[in-house]
Amino acid sequence: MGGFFSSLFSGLFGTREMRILILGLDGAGKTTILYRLQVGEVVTTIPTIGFNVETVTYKNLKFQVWDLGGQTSIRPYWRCYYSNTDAVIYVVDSSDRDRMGISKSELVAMLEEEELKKAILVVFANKQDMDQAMTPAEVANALGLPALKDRKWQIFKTSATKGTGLDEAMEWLVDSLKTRQ
Amino acid sequence: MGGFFSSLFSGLFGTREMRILILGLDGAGKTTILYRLQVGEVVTTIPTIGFNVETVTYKNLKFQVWDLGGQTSIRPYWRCYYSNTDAVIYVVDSSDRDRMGISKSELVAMLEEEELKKAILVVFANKQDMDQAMTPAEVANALGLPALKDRKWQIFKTSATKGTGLDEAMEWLVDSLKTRQ
Amino acid sequence: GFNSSDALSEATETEYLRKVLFEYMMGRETKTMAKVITSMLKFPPDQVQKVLDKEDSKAITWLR
Amino acid sequence: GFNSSDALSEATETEYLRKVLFEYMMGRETKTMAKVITSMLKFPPDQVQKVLDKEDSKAITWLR
Ligand SMILES: Nc1nc2c(ncn2[C@@H]2O[C@H](COP(=O)(O)OP(=O)(O)OP(=O)(O)O)[C@@H](O)[C@H]2O)c(=O)[nH]1
Ligand SMILES: Nc1nc2c(ncn2[C@@H]2O[C@H](COP(=O)(O)OP(=O)(O)OP(=O)(O)O)[C@@H](O)[C@H]2O)c(=O)[nH]1
Ligand SMILES: [Mg+2]
Ligand SMILES: [Mg+2]
Repeated sequence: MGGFFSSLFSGLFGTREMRILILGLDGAGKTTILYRLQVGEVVTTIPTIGFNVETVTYKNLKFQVWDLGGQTSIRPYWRCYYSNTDAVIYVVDSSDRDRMGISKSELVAMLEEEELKKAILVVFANKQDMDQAMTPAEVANALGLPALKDRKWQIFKTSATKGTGLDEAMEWLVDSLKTRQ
Repeated sequence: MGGFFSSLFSGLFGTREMRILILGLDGAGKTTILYRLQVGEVVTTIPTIGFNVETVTYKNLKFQVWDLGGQTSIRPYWRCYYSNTDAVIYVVDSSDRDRMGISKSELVAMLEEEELKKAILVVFANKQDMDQAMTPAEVANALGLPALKDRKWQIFKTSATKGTGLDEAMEWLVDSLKTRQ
Repeated sequence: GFNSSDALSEATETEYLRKVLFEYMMGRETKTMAKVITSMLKFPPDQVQKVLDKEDSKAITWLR
Repeated sequence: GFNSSDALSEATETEYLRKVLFEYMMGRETKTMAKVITSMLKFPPDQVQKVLDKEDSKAITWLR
């Protein structure tokens, strides 16, 4: 009966859009990634003071994707957006070794939030095209990912400007969302 | 026919409440006056950062009375409240000789606003109980009232704390509102 | 304005904004409150217009 | 927060608030925007609750 009513419900209202947040420090490449995913192109960005929200369709799944500004003074408000979030894309500038520690603390604080308990985590080790870029394994260690408990997560190497690695990451995300209990 | 429909309209919706603003510098006695008018008592006030709005019934007329905070930094926002205003009660601390000039400039700026073109003006020369209080005639001159053009106005001496002068002033206001073209 | 450097008047403005916003969010006299909010935060003119138009369209829905 | 003395981050916060308020006033994702607004302006907890309850009651009206 539950199954009947729930399929009636999704028939009437359409499948619920998945809600995805793109988070990470300022300059990590979040906005570049959002529009890569949506229109398949590199757009010129300015620092996001606020947010961008777009509908992205991928493999017949509809996502409402929120790209939140990452500057220090507005990071405290990320938490206002957590409710009903299915997945977080956490973007790291792999060449920004100095701020890897800050990136880790923001990630840790985020994952402690009750509202994100069931959210899937995909880390984009971005800017892999740069010479000084840390490898995905190095980034994973710097962020403390191997120590995560009760969290479905994966890391991918990406270059938002070159467009590499994004497909692979999104494919994993879609599969993970589909096979979620 | 117009008469029939308009009386049907006011029958259905009740007579429109008159909208009155109480304006004047900080500390002039605006909030004290509002609650004198509404509940007939002297209340303890703190500086109004924001506004108070109350429904006051006087001689079968219903007024929506807005008392706006008068501190320097929030005075620029008085103008946001002007639309559809029937009358302004402008309150002056008659003992505050030093700021009579500022009180005048705020009044002049207010009266220049298009949205208040048809509003009736009642000036309360308040705090008449104080020794140093200027007389109503002195206040009127200091505010430049005699020079006003195309404005229905009157000044009354009041003491909001003693409760003197308010009835007379409100009576004039009600009559003026009723006999407006 | 909000760029004022006087700390005291800035605290007053923030408290005033909070009060007006609360009234707006609770649905009271929203058009007047919208004017104060957009004025305090120096919204660009085109955004002010959009916000006020939106308020007017809300009012019409009520009358229907 | 809004009491920060750093002028640069204050300008950023004001711009952010303006953006979020505009979205709120245009009726977009109002519950999320309400959380940001009440958080930025440090509304007292009881007022935050009232604002969020109001948002929930709006949502219920839509579903009817
Ligand atoms: N070399 C390189 N540059 C990139 C890459 N991704 C983004 N960028 C550049 O990094 C800069 C910042 O990118 P944004 O997308 O604006 O960064 P953001 O994370 O949205 O930053 P905030 O909005 O401030 O939080 C831009 O100049 C991008 O072109 C990448 O993979 N490689
Ligand atoms: N002596 C005397 N004191 C008065 C009179 N009217 C008001 N006061 C006092 O003046 C002080 C300021 O009065 P309020 O009514 O708070 O002034 P306000 O105009 O509302 O001031 P803001 O809210 O800051 O704009 C209070 O202490 C009042 O009791 C009066 O007629 N005589
Ligand atoms: Mg951005
Ligand atoms: Mg007052």
